[in-house]
Amino acid sequence: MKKSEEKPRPKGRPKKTRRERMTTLIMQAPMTIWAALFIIAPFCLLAFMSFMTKGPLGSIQYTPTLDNYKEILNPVYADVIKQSLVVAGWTTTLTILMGYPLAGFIAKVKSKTSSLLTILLMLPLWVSGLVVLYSFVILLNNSGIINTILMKLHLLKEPLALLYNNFAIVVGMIYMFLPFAVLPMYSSIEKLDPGLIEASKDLGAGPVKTFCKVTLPLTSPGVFAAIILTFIPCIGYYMVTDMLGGGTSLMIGNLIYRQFTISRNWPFGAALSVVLAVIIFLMVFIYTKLGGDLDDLGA
Amino acid sequence: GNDGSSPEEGGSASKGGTLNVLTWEGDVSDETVADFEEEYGVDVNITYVEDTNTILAKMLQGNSEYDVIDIESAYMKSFVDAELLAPLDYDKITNYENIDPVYVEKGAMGDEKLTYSLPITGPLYTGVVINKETCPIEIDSFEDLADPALEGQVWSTNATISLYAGALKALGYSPNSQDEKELNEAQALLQKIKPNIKAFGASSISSLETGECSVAYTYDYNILMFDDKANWDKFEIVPETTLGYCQYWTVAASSENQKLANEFINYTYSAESAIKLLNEWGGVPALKRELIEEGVAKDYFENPMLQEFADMWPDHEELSVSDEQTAIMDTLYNELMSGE
Amino acid sequence: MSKPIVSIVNVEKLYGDNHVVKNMNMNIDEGEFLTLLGPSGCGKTTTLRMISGFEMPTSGTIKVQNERIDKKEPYQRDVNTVFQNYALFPNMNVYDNVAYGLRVKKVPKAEIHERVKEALKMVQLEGFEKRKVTQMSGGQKQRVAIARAIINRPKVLLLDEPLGALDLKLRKQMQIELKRLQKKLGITFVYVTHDQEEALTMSDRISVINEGRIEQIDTPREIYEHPKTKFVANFIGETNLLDAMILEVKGNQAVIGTEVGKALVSLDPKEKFQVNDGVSVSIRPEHMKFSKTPVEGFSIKGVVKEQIFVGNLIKMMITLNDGTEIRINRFDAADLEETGELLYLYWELPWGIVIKEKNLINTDSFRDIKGGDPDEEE
Amino acid sequence: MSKPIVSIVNVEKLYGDNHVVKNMNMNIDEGEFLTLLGPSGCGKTTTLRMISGFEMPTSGTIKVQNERIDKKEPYQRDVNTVFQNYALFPNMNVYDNVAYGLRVKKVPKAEIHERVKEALKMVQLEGFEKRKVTQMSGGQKQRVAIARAIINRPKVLLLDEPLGALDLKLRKQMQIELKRLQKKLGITFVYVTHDQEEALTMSDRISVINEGRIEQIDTPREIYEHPKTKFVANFIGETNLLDAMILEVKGNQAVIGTEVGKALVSLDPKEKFQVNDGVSVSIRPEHMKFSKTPVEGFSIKGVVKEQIFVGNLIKMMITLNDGTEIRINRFDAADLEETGELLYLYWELPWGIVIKEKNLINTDSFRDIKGGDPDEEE
Amino acid sequence: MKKKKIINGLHKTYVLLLFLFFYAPVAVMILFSFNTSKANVVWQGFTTKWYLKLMGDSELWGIFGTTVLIAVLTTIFASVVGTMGAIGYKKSKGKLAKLITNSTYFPIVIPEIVLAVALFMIFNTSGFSLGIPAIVIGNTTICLPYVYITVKSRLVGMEPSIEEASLDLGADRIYTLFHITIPQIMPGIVSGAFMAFSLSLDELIITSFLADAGTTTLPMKVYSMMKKGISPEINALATVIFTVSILCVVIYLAVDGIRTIKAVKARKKPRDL
Ligand SMILES: Nc1ncnc2c1ncn2[C@@H]1O[C@H](COP(=O)(O)OP(=O)(O)OP(=O)(O)O)[C@@H](O)[C@H]1O
Ligand SMILES: Nc1ncnc2c1ncn2[C@@H]1O[C@H](COP(=O)(O)OP(=O)(O)OP(=O)(O)O)[C@@H](O)[C@H]1O
Ligand SMILES: [Mg+2]
Ligand SMILES: [Mg+2]
Repeated sequence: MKKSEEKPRPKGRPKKTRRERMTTLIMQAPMTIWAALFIIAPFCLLAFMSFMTKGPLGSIQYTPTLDNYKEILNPVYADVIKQSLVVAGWTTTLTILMGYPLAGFIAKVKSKTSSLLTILLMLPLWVSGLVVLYSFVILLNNSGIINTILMKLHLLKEPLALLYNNFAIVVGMIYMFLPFAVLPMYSSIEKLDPGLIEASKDLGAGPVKTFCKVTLPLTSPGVFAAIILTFIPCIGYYMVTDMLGGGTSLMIGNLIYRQFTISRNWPFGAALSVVLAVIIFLMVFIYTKLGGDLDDLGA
Repeated sequence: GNDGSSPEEGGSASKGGTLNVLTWEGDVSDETVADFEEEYGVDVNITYVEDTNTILAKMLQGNSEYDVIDIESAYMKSFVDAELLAPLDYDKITNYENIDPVYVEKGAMGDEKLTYSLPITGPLYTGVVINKETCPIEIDSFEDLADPALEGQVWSTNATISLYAGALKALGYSPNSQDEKELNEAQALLQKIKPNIKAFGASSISSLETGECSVAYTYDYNILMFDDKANWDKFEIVPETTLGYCQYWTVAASSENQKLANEFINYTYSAESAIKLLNEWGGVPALKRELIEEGVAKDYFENPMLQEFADMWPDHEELSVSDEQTAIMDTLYNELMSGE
Repeated sequence: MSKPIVSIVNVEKLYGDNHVVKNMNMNIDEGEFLTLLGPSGCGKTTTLRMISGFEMPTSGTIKVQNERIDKKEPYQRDVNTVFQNYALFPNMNVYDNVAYGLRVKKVPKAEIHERVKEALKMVQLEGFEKRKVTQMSGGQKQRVAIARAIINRPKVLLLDEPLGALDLKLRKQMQIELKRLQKKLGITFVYVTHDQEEALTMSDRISVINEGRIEQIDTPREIYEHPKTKFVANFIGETNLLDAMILEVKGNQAVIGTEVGKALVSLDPKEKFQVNDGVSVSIRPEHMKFSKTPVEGFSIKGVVKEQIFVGNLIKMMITLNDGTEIRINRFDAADLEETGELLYLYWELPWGIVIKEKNLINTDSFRDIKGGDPDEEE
Repeated sequence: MSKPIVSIVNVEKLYGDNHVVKNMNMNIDEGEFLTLLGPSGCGKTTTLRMISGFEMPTSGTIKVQNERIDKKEPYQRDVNTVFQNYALFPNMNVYDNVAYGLRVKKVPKAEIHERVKEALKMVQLEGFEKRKVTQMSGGQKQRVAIARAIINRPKVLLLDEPLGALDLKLRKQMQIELKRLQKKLGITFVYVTHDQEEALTMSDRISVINEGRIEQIDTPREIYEHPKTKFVANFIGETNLLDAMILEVKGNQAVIGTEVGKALVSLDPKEKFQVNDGVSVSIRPEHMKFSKTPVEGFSIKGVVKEQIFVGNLIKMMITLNDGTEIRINRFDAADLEETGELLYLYWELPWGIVIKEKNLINTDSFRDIKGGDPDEEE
Repeated sequence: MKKKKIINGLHKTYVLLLFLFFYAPVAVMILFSFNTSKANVVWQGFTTKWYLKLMGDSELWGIFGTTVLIAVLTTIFASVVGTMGAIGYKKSKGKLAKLITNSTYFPIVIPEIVLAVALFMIFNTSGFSLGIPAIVIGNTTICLPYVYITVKSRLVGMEPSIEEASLDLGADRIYTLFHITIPQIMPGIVSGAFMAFSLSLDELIITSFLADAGTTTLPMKVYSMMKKGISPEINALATVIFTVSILCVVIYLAVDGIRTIKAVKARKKPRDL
């Protein structure tokens, strides 16, 4: 009985042994350093720069100012941001609508076939996205392959304007991002317990009802991930707008790019980047609050 | 060959090493580079420019290892003012004599005495080009591009300077004007034209060829002119709308290989190099015609444009942009491009 | 027996080359609790899935209330299923899960509310309406699954090992609950399990399936006490099986010879036995008796190998001459025998069940179907 | 008892605020088969993981062969574990799995070969060396896991519900195999299960744990027949528990009063009972008797509610006046009683086990430790 | 049932059309690598001269080499750092750990250009010279989250007791890492590495911000050619890359097929027990 009257040992006794902690630390070190040096530090610097002043010929003067942010309030830039969001929104919507049935198909077939399909999906991008994108110019222009075929078939008299408009942008964007969007949707469809579909049918729901009430809600993590994976790069990917869109309207990606090249106005470019980052963070924040998991983004 | 300096005597000192050359596609032929590497026993790294501003920005940050830089005249002043360039070593550039005096006499805007720069080829022009077969109206000025009949038929360059300079010139101002009022007028003109514009971009040839557009305000039509004989009759420039400029070789002040850099520049002025360039890319030669006539296709000089381009050059005010102008134009440009 | 609500006639099922259900014939009566019992992979789930419509029979017909349903979609059948892993919709709370079947049918809101309440009460889950199903324990999930299925008032409820994932205590408790629920609702239950004790406790009738074939359909007691095949004898409860040959028939009794000695058995008068017939004799551990001296008519003996005290009984292991192990269960907590002691084995005649060898065709299911519906279709 | 090989002294374990193991004291003897038995979440796995080194006790000491090991890494301990889900290395075949422990220790190849063979023989898996572990059945995987653990010749083998994932038949078979193996190897087994039947069958001693506390450590028989607490009585086997009060003490016997009538019990002479003490009486279903006429000293009666035939026994459910349900198991396959019939309940005195209320402190584990090692530290 | 067949048929047709959409530009790319026109928008005639030119084009191959070199280095760095990170941070729940793991996701959830700008600035400010090392760092930063996520998901799916079993059998943590953990998460590492390699091959924005004088990658080259139209020579190179990739896939499938046939044969052997 004497023993049990002894005070319990201090609570601070480690849960893990020292060696285990050492091993963990060693494993963590590279990524920690990497994240600190090449992610956190650059973003801090970016934020810092956004408060500096542009000097002559594109140099930077280290006098703090809020002018860069005031400049962003100019309705011109609000328009640019809005325009970018609209294009990204369209692309994302269509990508999801087109990608979901494909993801469903890949999930349905045998695992061998599905990995083959995934590879085939990624393969064109493997080559060089830009070269393949350029092929769209050949395909879509007024005397391009599609118009020629349609006119030869007498389906058209006048060539259709397929290139240098939002249609072409969206087609190009879908081409670039659909493969990435399909992957997370595919994996969430695959994870879906087929028993649930059967349960729903068993309870009297037809295929459409089952899809709306069970399949879709349960695969929504994959859909959300696909949305993020399409929407975000869309905003910054200025090559497609340049190449296929005719560049008649400025996108935020181009705008930022211009600040660092043609305009040589880094602080303003930094401020734009910060604003863009904040907008995206808000979206991602909402995504995680809705129960999204950033891990789904890796597919 | 007919190059003045023999590689043996000039190159002995600079055997080995690397030369970083920043240039535009079409300003030096691949073969020439290979020949130079072989003759001088050096490595030449060719990097292609996307935008001169980017280079300027990088160099201003002190973050560049370029030796030879291919600059367009518009930025010459900025480079010179920022002391980014080293004076050329004319002792090394013995092929200087091969250059057509027309191009040397005028000098470059911001470096009129050609202390730092030498024109690479003959002049380039930005201007309105018409596809005679498809263009619905007569065009003889920049303002005509705003004609409603041209809706969705105009291709335009996306280079800010060319846009505003073209508009300024059309309004009767200096294309290099820094006057805010004048620039605002130019903006108003551009805004009128914009609804007609199908696409802004770099490469316009294809869209004129494919019938995507019937008119282009562009800087690369010269290539199209010389590329294919069939195009000579099909396309036409509107002389009133042209802006002229040149590309210049310069040597970076920070270069540790200045001697080799000058030797490289010199090498490109050999008749052999010039012929290779013309055969590969076409364009207006900077060298005296008699030195190269034999090396190129029989009909090369039959192109009527060739003479016209050369003749036009002395009357043109070369483009040159200042920092202030860039800033103003940039805001205007963003405004122009943001609306639907 | 009342009229059949489900009848399965000549049903065959093949997956590719894999013959999973073999010429199955079975009538399920209205309101009965029928259990499909058999080892893993014998085709129980497949049978159930054919009734619910998730699989098509390769040949044969399935009828519910005399209506051929094998061409109907699952969602058009008056049959509901309780899935082994519950298959609750994780994106809905308890209420929504249970209401699902009614919502799909566009039942008015007020009625849904009423019936969900009733169903939840039935499974004793009142007050859990708003709970997320992911936050419930196994037993609770099970009950939600049941509520969700019975709310549709199906004619037949199919349950595929509904208690498989629960632990022993909870399982016992749910067995009783389920049985009560079935009585209260009066719905026909078709219940799948591979746990023979569960089957014995709950069922009105048990259909023992082996490799896609019905071996016997009968009441639990009948199956336990009068297994028709060696497989059934072995699968239902522990048993000692002795391969033997009939040496002599004397009226209802016979002398049999095994490799380890002779014994007496009583014969089923309904079946014909002849001298030299090969038979198996099954004696349950609790019916195997022993004595320290030889018993009249029996000459099987062995030595005590092990004795284990398990809760309320003592398990004895006896090794015979040829190495066969015989198990004996004793319920009297008397003192243990010595390990190594020689004992003579015998049994009271009614408990030695004689099974004819080569008696494995499911004659029983044929008999069962004979009284079934007359209008069999092509 | 022989000398303890594992001793657990005053061990406490908290996960955050969750007090999972409470002042645990336990000695495990060399060569014994000790089972930790308790409901899900009571801390069995946690206890085992502290012995194997995957968790640190929050306070207290654990010794193996008088050596404090709680500061050693898991891989430095002479203790091996058989994990519940086997935890076989899926990237290796059977041979490599079993050889793993020896390879790690850089044992010469020839010896490894020898010992792997031996270990596989021990678990009857000769010839399976090249098989991928993913291609094996549950029972086979289980044996590989055991072979892999015993090849290291540990002093103590820890087994965490090793048979949990197997089906009933296989499980019974493996129970016997495991027990034999333990006897053959002479290694100390610390066995975790929540299946009381398994514990009763296999163990030398059982430690019944409830909510992190040891309720009783004893031989299976002692635990079954003389539970020290209500929890133990209830958890081990089915039982009928009656809350009562002592009305009169007559030597070794007492008259008790329950809400539904009086009864007689015999008292444990080692414990003191007084009139008015609150007690619980536990009577196993197989010991509960009934009679159609009242029995001397007993006045508890009830009506037959249900009778189920389960394999070898008949389960009767009797409802008392206050609604309590009493279960009776009858092994004689005599005819059933009528449902609704009134019966008088009684028991033979030795089978009515009296448990003092408020007797839940684990005095027993203290008693157990008293004879333990003398050199406890600071 | 009939309805089901029709729906399945429609589904198949849709997928077929989608793949047509994906491969039409590839077909065009291949076709136009045989185009005589340099501007390469209008078909002018068949030629194989671009392939001949490509063979002798040391500059283009040099660029290609640089691109592959960067991609390989990126893949190695991203795989090592990401894998170690995923293992190290598997169980960490602290605030700091959260900061690090969350910031690892930044590059995915932020437009590339923002990261490019930020990295460009930090290199400039710190005086770290631009060039291949900087590009590799930039590309690695982008690819890191993909490796991290795929490896992490393998780790999460991995039975934790398998590692414990190894420790229990006397293996220390390093031994366990190399003999148990890494073989288990290999598929995750491989798919992460694959992702990193392909992302890096096609990376333009970050690369062009971080490139120095002597460094050009294939995407940069392609983009700079936009001014005059992408030359058929580039198409030829892309076609070669594409063909090689297809060959890899075919070989992979063949090897895999042989393996399954073998496995099936092995399974047909008489079963023991
Ligand atoms: N979709 C399928 N395709 C091919 N074979 C199948 C399929 N479903 C089941 N089988 C096979 O049919 C046989 C019977 O399976 P079934 O699921 O009906 O068995 P079960 O009796 O329910 O077993 P358990 O008790 O393990 O659930 C098994 O051999 C199984 O492998
Ligand atoms: N790593 C942990 N962190 C926090 N709580 C834990 C952890 N591991 C176990 N617990 C909690 O400790 C208690 C005891 O868990 P333990 O696994 O020891 O139970 P158990 O007796 O083995 O149960 P079971 O029979 O279900 O395996 C449970 O309440 C559990 O939730
Ligand atoms: Mg099943
Ligand atoms: Mg446990």
